[in-house]
Amino acid sequence: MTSGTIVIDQERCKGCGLCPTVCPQHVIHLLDDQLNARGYHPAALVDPEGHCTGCGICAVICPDVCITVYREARAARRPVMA
Amino acid sequence: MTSGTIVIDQERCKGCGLCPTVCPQHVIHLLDDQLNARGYHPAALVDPEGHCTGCGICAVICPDVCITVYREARAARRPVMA
Amino acid sequence: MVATLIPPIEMDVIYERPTALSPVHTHYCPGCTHGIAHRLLAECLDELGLREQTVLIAPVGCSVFIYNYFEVDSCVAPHGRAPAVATGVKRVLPDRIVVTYQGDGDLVSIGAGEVLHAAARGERITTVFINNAVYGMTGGQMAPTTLPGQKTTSSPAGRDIRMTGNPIRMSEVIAQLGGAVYVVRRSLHDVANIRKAKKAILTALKVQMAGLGFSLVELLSTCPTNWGMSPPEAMEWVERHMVPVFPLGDFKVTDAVKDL
Amino acid sequence: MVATLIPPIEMDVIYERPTALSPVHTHYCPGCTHGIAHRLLAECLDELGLREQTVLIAPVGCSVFIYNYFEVDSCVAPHGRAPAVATGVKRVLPDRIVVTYQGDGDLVSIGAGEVLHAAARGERITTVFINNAVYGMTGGQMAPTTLPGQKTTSSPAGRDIRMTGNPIRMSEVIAQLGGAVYVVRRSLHDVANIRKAKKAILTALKVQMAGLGFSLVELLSTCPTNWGMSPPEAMEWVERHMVPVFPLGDFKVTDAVKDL
Amino acid sequence: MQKEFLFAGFGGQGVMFAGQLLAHAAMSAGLEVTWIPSYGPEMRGGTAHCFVVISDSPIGSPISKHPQAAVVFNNPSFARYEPIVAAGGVLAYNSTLITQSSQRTDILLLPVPATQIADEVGDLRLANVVMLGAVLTAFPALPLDIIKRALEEHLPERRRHLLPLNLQALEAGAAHAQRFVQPA
Amino acid sequence: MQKEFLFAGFGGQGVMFAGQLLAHAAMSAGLEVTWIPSYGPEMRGGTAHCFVVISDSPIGSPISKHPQAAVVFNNPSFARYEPIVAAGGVLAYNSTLITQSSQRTDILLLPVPATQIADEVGDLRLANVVMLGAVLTAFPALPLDIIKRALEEHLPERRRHLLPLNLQALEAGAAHAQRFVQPA
Amino acid sequence: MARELMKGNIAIAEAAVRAGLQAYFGYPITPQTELLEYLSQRMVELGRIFLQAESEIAAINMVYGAASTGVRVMTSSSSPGISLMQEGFSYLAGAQLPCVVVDVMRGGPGLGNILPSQGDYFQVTRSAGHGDFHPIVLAPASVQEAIDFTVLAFDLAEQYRHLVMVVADGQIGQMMEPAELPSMREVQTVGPDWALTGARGRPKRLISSIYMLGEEGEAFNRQVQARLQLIKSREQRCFEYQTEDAELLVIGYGTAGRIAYTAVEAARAAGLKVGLLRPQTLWPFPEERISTLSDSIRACLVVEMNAGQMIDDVRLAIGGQVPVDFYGRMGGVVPMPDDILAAIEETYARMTVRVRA
Amino acid sequence: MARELMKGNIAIAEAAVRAGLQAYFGYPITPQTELLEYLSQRMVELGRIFLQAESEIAAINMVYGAASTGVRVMTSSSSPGISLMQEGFSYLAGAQLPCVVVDVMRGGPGLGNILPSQGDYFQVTRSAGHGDFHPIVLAPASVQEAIDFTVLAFDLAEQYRHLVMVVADGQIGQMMEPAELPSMREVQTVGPDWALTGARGRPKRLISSIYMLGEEGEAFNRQVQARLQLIKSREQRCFEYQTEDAELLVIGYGTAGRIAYTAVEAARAAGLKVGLLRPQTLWPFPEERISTLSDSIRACLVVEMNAGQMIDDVRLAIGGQVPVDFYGRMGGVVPMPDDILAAIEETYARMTVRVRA
Ligand SMILES: Cc1ncc(C[n+]2csc(CCOP(=O)(O)OP(=O)(O)O)c2C)c(N)n1
Ligand SMILES: Cc1ncc(C[n+]2csc(CCOP(=O)(O)OP(=O)(O)O)c2C)c(N)n1
Ligand code: SF4
Ligand code: SF4
Ligand code: SF4
Ligand code: SF4
Ligand code: SF4
Ligand code: SF4
Ligand SMILES: [Mg+2]
Ligand SMILES: [Mg+2]
Repeated sequence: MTSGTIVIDQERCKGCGLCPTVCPQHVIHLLDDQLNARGYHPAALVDPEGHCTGCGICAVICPDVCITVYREARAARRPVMA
Repeated sequence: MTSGTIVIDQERCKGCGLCPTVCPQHVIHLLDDQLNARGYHPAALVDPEGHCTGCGICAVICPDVCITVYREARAARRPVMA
Repeated sequence: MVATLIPPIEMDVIYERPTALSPVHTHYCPGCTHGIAHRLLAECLDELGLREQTVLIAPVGCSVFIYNYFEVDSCVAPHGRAPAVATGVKRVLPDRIVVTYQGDGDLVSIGAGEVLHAAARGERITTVFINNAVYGMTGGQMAPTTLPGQKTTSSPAGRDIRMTGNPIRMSEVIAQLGGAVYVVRRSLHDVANIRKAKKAILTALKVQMAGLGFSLVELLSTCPTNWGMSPPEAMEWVERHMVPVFPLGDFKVTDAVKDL
Repeated sequence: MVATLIPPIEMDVIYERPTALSPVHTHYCPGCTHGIAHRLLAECLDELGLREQTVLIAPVGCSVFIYNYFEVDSCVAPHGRAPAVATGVKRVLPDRIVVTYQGDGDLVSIGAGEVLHAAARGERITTVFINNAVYGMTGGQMAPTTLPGQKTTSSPAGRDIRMTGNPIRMSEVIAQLGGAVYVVRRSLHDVANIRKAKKAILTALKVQMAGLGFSLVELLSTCPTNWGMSPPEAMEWVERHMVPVFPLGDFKVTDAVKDL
Repeated sequence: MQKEFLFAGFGGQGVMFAGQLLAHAAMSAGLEVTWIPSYGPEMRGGTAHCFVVISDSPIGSPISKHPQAAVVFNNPSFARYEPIVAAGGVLAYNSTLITQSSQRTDILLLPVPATQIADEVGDLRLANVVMLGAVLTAFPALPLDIIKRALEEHLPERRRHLLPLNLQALEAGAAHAQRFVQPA
Repeated sequence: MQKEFLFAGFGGQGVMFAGQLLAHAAMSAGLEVTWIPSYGPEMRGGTAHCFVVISDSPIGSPISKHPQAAVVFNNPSFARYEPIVAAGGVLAYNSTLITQSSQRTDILLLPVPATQIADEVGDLRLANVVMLGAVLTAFPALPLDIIKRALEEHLPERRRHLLPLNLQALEAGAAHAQRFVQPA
Repeated sequence: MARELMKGNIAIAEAAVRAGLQAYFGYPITPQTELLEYLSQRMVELGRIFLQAESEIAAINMVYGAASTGVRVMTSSSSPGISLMQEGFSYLAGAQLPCVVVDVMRGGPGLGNILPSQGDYFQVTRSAGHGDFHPIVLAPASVQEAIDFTVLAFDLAEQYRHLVMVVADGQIGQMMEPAELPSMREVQTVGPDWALTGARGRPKRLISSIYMLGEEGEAFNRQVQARLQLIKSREQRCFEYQTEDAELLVIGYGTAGRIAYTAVEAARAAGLKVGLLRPQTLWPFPEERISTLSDSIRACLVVEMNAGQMIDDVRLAIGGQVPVDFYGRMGGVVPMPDDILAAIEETYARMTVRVRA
Repeated sequence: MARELMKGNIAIAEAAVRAGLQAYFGYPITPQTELLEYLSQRMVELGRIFLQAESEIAAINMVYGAASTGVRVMTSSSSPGISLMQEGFSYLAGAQLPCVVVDVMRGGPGLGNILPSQGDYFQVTRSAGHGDFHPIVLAPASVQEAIDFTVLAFDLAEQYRHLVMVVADGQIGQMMEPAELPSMREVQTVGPDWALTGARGRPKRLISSIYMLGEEGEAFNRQVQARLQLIKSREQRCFEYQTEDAELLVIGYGTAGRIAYTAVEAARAAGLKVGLLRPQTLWPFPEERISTLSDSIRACLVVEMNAGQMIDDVRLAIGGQVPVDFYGRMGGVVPMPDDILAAIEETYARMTVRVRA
């Protein structure tokens, strides 16, 4: 049911941990064992089974605008913040 | 019926004309033909028939605190501003 | 001309100069109600026996010389900063009575921030706020309290509210603040209102004596000189034009104040 | 670590960076909701097509570098004076969109007078007011919005309201002023509230476009660093502690605004 | 030669206008001139004054410690300025209102019942113009004709209809002063 | 002789504390000392650093363009400070976290797997003390004993129970550095 | 244009209008209020911007905002108000914004009084706010100069992207004198290339004074200092009277300088070889000319309406070559020509004795 | 008392407490905020008054109010905040109120940055507000001096009924150094005879700075000037190092002076006859000592963390007798000993050439 996905700009990510708390599908996690160039543990989509719905909730909360959200092409576009 | 009277400090008076407008007995007048040392036409009690009741209303409005109010000794004291 | 100051024989003095007022001439224009406000404050200090424990903070405005007129310790604050100066005094001397006396230019315009914060902190001071809808001392410019359409020397065509907004009702604003416990508006335009004004000042001082918080009494006042009116006309103008814009009333009276 | 920025094939972009935001890193701490507020404002500018006609007035506070983050003309105001600076810009350029972005120290403390008067005059500007109950940039001192009992670096024993008063609810104060036509409080602590916040910013900008008067959107915001909390904890703290003191809602929406 | 005038009285007595009229006249006569008022709160309820200095070379101070001509309209101004008139100068005063007198013998004392004269002319408010006419007769810094032209040009719109009365008042003041002036 | 240390890393890596410890130790050794942090908003989310200068005579600048010893805890700090270490000085770096390397031959490069050592000692947060032990071995400005006493006196109350681990970390850092130091 | 009898405050206001003033923000304070009052009518008539600010701080920040858009903008105040604008001045300097500020000085310190004074000399020339900068400071001594310098102020402000102050005192503000106004200039419609107008079809612009790194801060300050040097080398202005053969040079600006003129006239009439130099720019101070004159004079007398402030600049210009005396009045007192003449005679006598000895 | 490792900001705060500080009002600003933060705890513990004001303007006016009651009172800020206090300073001076103001200077102009600077020299020494006055200005160069001068500041303030400023820079504020604190002084309970306390059983008192008439204003200003002269004659202070036989005198205060010390040490080691004079009072400036030294030196080098401000005072003190060079860093940059040494060598070389020529 891969209806959506996200791309996280991990160099921009500050590992604040907000997106993992809001994702309804629990498919975002902080990479505790990795540091980006600025010293943060970035968030990553860990979604092997394609649970991400492209709902965009993670993007709504991300203070660093790291997340681009995609959804299956056929899905009717619904702007995230309308 | 001289139940009261007032004394106007005419050197302090600025001839603003407020007390004449409020006196219920109409016994205060500006002296249009006199000037005090500071160039004002002072107010004066013109009360030949003793209409002043000592009500103190003139003193309440006088911005320059020129007016001292007296009332017949026997009259029960009622502070003007109580 | 010699003023008759000899008291009539066999009569009681019903009203005389309060002792908190100094025996001097004031510089106010004829009929200016600053004088009435002074007298009321002085009477209240007398009645509450506060003269010797009061520190009065003078503003910059027509009442800047108020220190000449009161028999109390006083301090001239920079324009608009009286509430901050009062805060400094009161914090050091919490058992003294600290009163600021401020005009509308002083309190609403340049000093809006200071009074707002003193009120918010609940400084235990009392502010007598003289709203005459104009900058008196500097010659009658527009104030934030100038009425819509009112002509002043800096709004010669009348206050244009599209460019300068509507008058600020400062008492209503200050009533919003937590530390303000007694905020009322009264007027000095006639005898009945003057009597109510005095009661309000009395209450405000009692609020301070009880340490309840910030108290403010706004007084609608005249400026015959800059309004270009006779004093009686000015009184009428207050009633007819100012009172509708600045409604008289109590904007905040906390329960503790009611219990006083 | 290489960030994967390659878009998935055959999918539509549902959300991406607004073009009004510059493609740079911000200096904000992890999880600081200043970032969210920035994004919302940028999205609104994009949606209304205002980027090229906007002048942004930066405050002094953590958001002082906001000019680095927006693709708009901007100007850094002295601490607290953004509304006066905005007034200067807007009066000269009445057909541009002028937005101030200010923290609670900036807007409620040092700049209380300026925002009050801009609102009273009905300046046709929009203020985004970030209330994080603390002075973020200088390291977490007490603000006029700090909660009762809240520990800060200048109220180490917790804010003592007897000495410093209760927090100032600035939106409620500003709503009192004639020229303010749209004054609301929103919060950034969760997704639903963030969405509402965006709607409010959108409305505020439309108010300005229609020339109706002063608009202000207060946003309850976090300062994880100075609160000593993780970002998710900080979000929860806003909900549990700030919202009760700073109720969310519309404090002034004039009829003209409703008609928009 | 520099000629220094002081005008002083209560606010509302037309003191400032009398001074300005003189200044305008001096300017149209091609002379250097300065006019300066006392200003600010000390005016409030008190006296107002202004200085006019007329000269044929650049003027340094628009104020003078010892003006050659003082034109005073009320008692407080008389008291304040009588002592400072330059020796050999003129002190013109509105004797309708001023009850004081001077012991000075080194100046020309010019009592002018200006309010009374103005009343006779037909408007009490013209006392200032009467005084101007008088002082310029005793201290002829400028010919009266130039003052008349200045009146024509600078009388405020709403008092324009009073021009004839103004001219009359000026003349009346001059006529009155003539008596005190030594025949030329 | 003046000895200048720079400590640099991310906020939270204990950089400031390591420097202060050294400063306290120097003071109790009767030396002149200054400690100064970088401060203010540029710290936010970025790197923090502090300088410690120790001397037997009055210290002029608490900051040095070319410190003799730099102790760096992360990549950005390595990049920024590697070039400025004084010739003949020491660059100690946390090699667990730092992936960069230096081409300089005029300084002593002292890689310390400090996070790893600290982990072995039992607390990851002790990497800073490990580094301090290491740098003072390579650049012996003060005997380790004085640092130990400073630790005893200045460890914050809430970490007092970690004193033994701290001492261990210090020793471990010193032991590691011993390898890089020429036999005396 | 013909000469008109004009009050200094009004003359400055109308001159600003004719120089293309597009926006004025101010707060009433004696003795400059007529300037604001006049503009409240005039600017509105012309469809330009007049706004009475809620305070001097708001006024200077409105100026900062309006100046950011590249238009000609002005405020005016008097001493206490000028003190309140210090942070704003520093920001204007830090952001390199052109604007004109009029200071009609009054007696201080504190509330002081509303009489004429020159007590702000240090404040305006030395440190109109924190950090290293000097406004250009023009000091008119007559209503005509007040007009001319106001126009000049706008031109210099724009030319150098710099803060320019016109510094008068209550006497110049209140005095009426015949003077001639310039004709009305066209208001500029195209702004400079740094002005904020909305980033339509061009890269965004920024008005700010932040330089977080020391190197940035220093580089910016170097640029400012270079500009100040340029101004210093080009814009020193003064008025001279009988300086050619003067042995005693009297130096005074504004009202003090104007009154000194009369005193110098009188001294010359009495046969004393006295000259007057009246600085018209207080910053840059006309040090070159004074330095040159210091070779030919034997003494110098500085006259100010303060406790001695410009005297520092005179001493610095003269560099110890000749003695510098001082005559000053304070707290709102304006010296009379006689007073200055007496001071001249005293210095003159001392100078002569000195040579004899 | 034993030496402790202390941060400058904290040291000033604690020294003030021990000198009897009874009321503190302030507003946060980097790099002095720790001072306020420390007092927010310490003063409350001691039952004294601490209040975070809503702005610098409110803070200085609270200080004005508290000082009116005769207690020891202080505020602190950094450059932009100091600009905002100018009107307040002038009122304090006009009302002759004692108080202490700490300025931990940062890079300007404008918002600038938070790095160490000496850009406020003119502002604090010349014109801390409109009108004629100078605060007493103390400039510590170490944490120990910061402590000592804070205590001294309170004593001088009270002795002269005057505004005293302790002027440091971000480096001194932020630096830790070993230093010794004085012991705790008793807090005074009886106020001076001008203090406002309520007119119980005595004539009313007034704190004000109004002098409506010029004569009053002048009389008051004369009194102020006389006091300033007295201070000038008594309170000039400086630190000297190797000045006895110096041919080149380096002059710098605060951080710049302290760093110059190292450079002078190095220059001496290299055999150059260089000495250091470090002014500890910026106003009154130690002109007497410098003037005396100017007889024996051949050149002077002024070092500042600004574009050259104190250099005016040095030039005035030296009066043109020897050339005065300048080395300055701006915008938050702190010079290094090497930089100053290079400047010393340059001046030294020029000086030698000059003599040879
Ligand atoms: C900093 C400063 N700005 C401006 C002034 C000039 N000023 C003196 S009084 C005043 C306004 C007074 O108006 P208000 O407070 O309404 O008092 P009123 O005279 O009407 O009683 C102003 C603007 C000043 N003295 N100081
Ligand atoms: C005149 C002045 N005073 C003080 C400061 C120091 N200062 C910088 S930001 C700030 C407070 C910022 O708090 P806030 O406005 O709440 O913004 P935040 O950082 O919390 O977003 C202060 C006091 C300054 N830069 N200028
Ligand atoms: S788009 Fe929705 S489901 Fe996908 S990661 Fe984000 S929050 Fe989770
Ligand atoms: S919300 Fe943004 S910054 Fe925070 S962890 Fe997620 S992607 Fe990173
Ligand atoms: S006391 Fe009453 S009756 Fe008597 S004069 Fe006054 S107002 Fe009139
Ligand atoms: S109210 Fe007072 S001042 Fe006015 S006329 Fe009457 S007595 Fe005189
Ligand atoms: S100017 Fe107005 S407020 Fe001032 S004294 Fe006169 S009437 Fe009263
Ligand atoms: S200090 Fe607070 S407000 Fe500032 S960036 Fe960090 S979290 Fe945000
Ligand atoms: Mg008013
Ligand atoms: Mg905040």
